[in-house]
Amino acid sequence: MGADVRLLDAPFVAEAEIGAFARAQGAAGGVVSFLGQVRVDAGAGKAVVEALELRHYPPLTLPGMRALAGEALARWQLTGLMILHRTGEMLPGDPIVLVCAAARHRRDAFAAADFAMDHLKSESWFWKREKVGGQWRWIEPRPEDHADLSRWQGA
Amino acid sequence: MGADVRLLDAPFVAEAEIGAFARAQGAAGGVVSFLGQVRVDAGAGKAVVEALELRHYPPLTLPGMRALAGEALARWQLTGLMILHRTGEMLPGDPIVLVCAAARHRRDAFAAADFAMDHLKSESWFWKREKVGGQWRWIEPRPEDHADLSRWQGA
Amino acid sequence: MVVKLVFLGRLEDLAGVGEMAVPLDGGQRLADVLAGLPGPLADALRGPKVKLALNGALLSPGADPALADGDELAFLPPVSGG
Amino acid sequence: MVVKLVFLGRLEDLAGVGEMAVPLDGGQRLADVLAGLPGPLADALRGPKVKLALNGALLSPGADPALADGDELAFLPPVSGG
Repeated sequence: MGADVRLLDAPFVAEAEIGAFARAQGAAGGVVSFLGQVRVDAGAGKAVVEALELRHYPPLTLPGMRALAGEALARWQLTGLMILHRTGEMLPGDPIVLVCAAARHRRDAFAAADFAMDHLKSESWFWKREKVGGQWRWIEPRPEDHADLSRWQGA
Repeated sequence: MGADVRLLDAPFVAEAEIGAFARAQGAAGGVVSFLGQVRVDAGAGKAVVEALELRHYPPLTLPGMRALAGEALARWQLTGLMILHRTGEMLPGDPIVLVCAAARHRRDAFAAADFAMDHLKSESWFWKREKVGGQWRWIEPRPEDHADLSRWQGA
Repeated sequence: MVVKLVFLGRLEDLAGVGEMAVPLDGGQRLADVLAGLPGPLADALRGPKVKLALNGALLSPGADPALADGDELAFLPPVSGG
Repeated sequence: MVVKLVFLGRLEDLAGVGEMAVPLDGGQRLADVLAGLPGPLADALRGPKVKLALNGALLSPGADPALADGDELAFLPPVSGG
């Protein structure tokens, strides 16, 4: 079973993608999906983000996502796996990332989706900038992302 | 924030529910959903299930689901929670259960959806029977369900 | 007076019906109702894994409440989950 | 010969461009290319957290490969993740 891994430079409709994925998973009891979207409001004490941009480096980004999918498929018993990721400029409410994992046993589907998100968030080849007050600024990696990643090491 | 908890006696369109839920979650960075559907094929060495029926006891079932939602809301920082569950007779491919949890931090959303599913699977007031070879038979609780549940005790 | 018995899951197959109205003189308790049912059904309803709810509220194991007209007694075998 | 430099993330702001074509006589190595760039940019590109890829393949830290015509050298600061 191969994974459906796509890097998208235009908006996608997450619910349609989830629906098509779930319909194709006749053998699976459970489908776990994670949808990350650009936040509409700001966090407490934070400025409103007007736009988000994700840059990538084509020779590394999609191959890296495919390798991650392969690792998840090798690690858990899945009947299907989909990883979609936006690049380019996005507006509040736009989907950024969608991971869907289907498995006979829901524990596998939960773990694979969680694993894929932790690795996408901390190891994938994306550079992110936010537009706040009309000014773009680059986002630094967050320490939590690396803490999330360490959950999977040696397991 | 209240949860959207529904017991449905007719088929529902999971992708439309996920889409509506996600659109309402402007403040959330992440939406985790779990969709459980009636399997289309049988497991290895198992007979094909022609239909699935879930019976419930109205004075307990929906109140129990609402209490579970309240517990998840108290335990994690969520911006939204939805628990939909079918009752009655379902065919292969039909959605049975849909849990969606939205949170600023995806770890909360993953944990809440996982927690809700473990409890729905083992503690909720549903009695399940399957039609195999034209004959209905009641499904006994699975030992794994209770093992799954013990993950949350004392945590 | 009349009390309603509700049988869930496989207990419904055993009872042959999902619900049963039981006429009583008054003053009876749960144990009296069970004693008036066919033996195999009564035995199953007394099973250690069967939980009981009176008017939608779960009873403690071994409870033998007095019954009133219109009461609903539900017999709940182990759930198979969602 | 010409090599293409690609600057990702904040390195693009520092360079003022996302890509730069650098004409070379031939025979040069990575270190020679860096030496020919403006000081602040060269310093940033030599930063310990900046990874390098030559024609899409990551280089080991400290590598100083010889360059050939048409090579693409990408400078990759720490990722901010997906």
